[in-house]
Amino acid sequence: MNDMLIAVTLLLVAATATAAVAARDPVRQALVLAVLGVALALLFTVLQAPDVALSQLAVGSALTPLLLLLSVRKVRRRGRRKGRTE
Amino acid sequence: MSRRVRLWLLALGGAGLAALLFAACLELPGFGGDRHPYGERAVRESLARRTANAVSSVNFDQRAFDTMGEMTILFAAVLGTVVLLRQTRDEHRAQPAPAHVAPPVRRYALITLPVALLVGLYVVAHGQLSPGGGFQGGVVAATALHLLYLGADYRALERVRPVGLYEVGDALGTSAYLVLGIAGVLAGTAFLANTLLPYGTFNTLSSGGTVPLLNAAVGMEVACAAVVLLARFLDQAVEIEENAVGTEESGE
Amino acid sequence: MTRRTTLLHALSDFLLALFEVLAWWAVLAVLWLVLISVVDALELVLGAAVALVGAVAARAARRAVGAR
Amino acid sequence: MNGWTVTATVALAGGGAAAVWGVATGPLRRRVVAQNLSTTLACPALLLLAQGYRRPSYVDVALVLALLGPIGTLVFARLLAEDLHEDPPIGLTLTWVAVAFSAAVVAAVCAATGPGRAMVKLLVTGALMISGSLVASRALARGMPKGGDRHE
Repeated sequence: MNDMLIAVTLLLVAATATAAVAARDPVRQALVLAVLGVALALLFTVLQAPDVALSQLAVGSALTPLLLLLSVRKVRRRGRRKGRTE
Repeated sequence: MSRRVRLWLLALGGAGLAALLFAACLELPGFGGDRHPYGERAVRESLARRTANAVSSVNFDQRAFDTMGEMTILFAAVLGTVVLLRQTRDEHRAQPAPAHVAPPVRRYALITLPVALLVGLYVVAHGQLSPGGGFQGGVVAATALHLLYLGADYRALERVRPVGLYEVGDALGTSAYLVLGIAGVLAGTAFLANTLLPYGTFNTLSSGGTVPLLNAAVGMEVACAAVVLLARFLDQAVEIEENAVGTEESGE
Repeated sequence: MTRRTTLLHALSDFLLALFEVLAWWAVLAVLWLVLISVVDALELVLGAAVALVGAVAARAARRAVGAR
Repeated sequence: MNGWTVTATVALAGGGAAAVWGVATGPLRRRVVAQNLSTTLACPALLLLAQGYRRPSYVDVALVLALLGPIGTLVFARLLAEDLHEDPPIGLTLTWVAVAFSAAVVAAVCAATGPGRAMVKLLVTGALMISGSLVASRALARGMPKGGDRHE
């Protein structure tokens, strides 16, 4: 049964990681990355590595999406200003 | 070198690396076993130094020098971000208007902020006992502060976040780690050797010698580094604007 | 008379602030007690200190959002 | 290898697949809900695993997720507010299902732990997760300022 649990979480990680690579839009990619972080944390916990799971959760659930979306906002704002002045 | 030769060189190097990795994989212990030569030694050492969390013992005692490198990488990365994302001469700051967040969201942010801060500091303080440590707890504590931006607006966050102090905290945390390392040399053993303090009683807060102190130093460094990093990103995304083309001082 | 009222105002403000911080401190200290596994003197001292940091942060956050 | 891990496996296989599908396809309004759903589901799964492996210290992972998961969703709600105002999220029923599942898991794990400080810790984790999930879905549904950080 434990093997089953490892298999399920591994498949979740593989599916989410593939979706993250396939996403083209950075905003949607950030959403997939947030879910990937949670899936990885589950995998690490199942493999008895809660320290790594905590690191992954700490970085992946709020900090990385915030950095990504702030960068997207900055780029969009610059684009809008350029459009206005031209 | 022509493009062809370069590609051949790359293919050769890649094939060599693949062969070596494959050979290494054949020698790995089986997946999921409960015996591992390195694991057994690491656990024995961490129990000898009465550190309940063997991972923390590896990170902050047996391989504390590696952790110093990792911490320095974060420090250097934040330093680089501060330099790159500074306000340049052709940019100005525009104050964002107060934002109106739905009351339940604001209330949630105000209640969760101290709770998340406490949990972050709890994770830092108990690195030697339970999963967690300076890095994880520091990031949680730094994230907690930013609930003020999410639940209200950037002005509210700026009021409780003097960036200068956090920059000083970042440097202090890094130097505290180095000072603890050098203290080992002065005490007559080696750099970052865990011989300064008594090992204490197993599974209590004061166990593990210098592990809790190093954890605290890393926690401070990481929390301050994350706050400074996010401050630069928030400044750029929310406040800093380029001046309109042709005008040196934009009068908005 | 006016001086006395301002003094009273300052006093009541101070008491309210003290009450707010103390209430948060009590809640957070209890939360610390819930989180830890082994209770000893050092844990209690550290918990009290950390809860105080949290309580001050809670009040600062509330004021930062309220004052606009 | 016990009822706890079996339940976690089933919940992760079903709910995890739904969350990954929801976040990887479809319009933005569905993706943000799926992201919130993933954390609302992972937290009880972590509690089940902690109970299944008999390791009370693993509860810390669930506690951190209960705090940071909703904060992550608030990040999306705040910074995507403009897109979400034009097209507010739907399908919040699933969030309610996940919240009910969380509550049931917390109740079961508490019953297995017995009264004491450990039980209060589990209750705090559950309360943070449930309130966080509900507030986050409220924030997604036009709960954040529309203009983002408009300037004066």
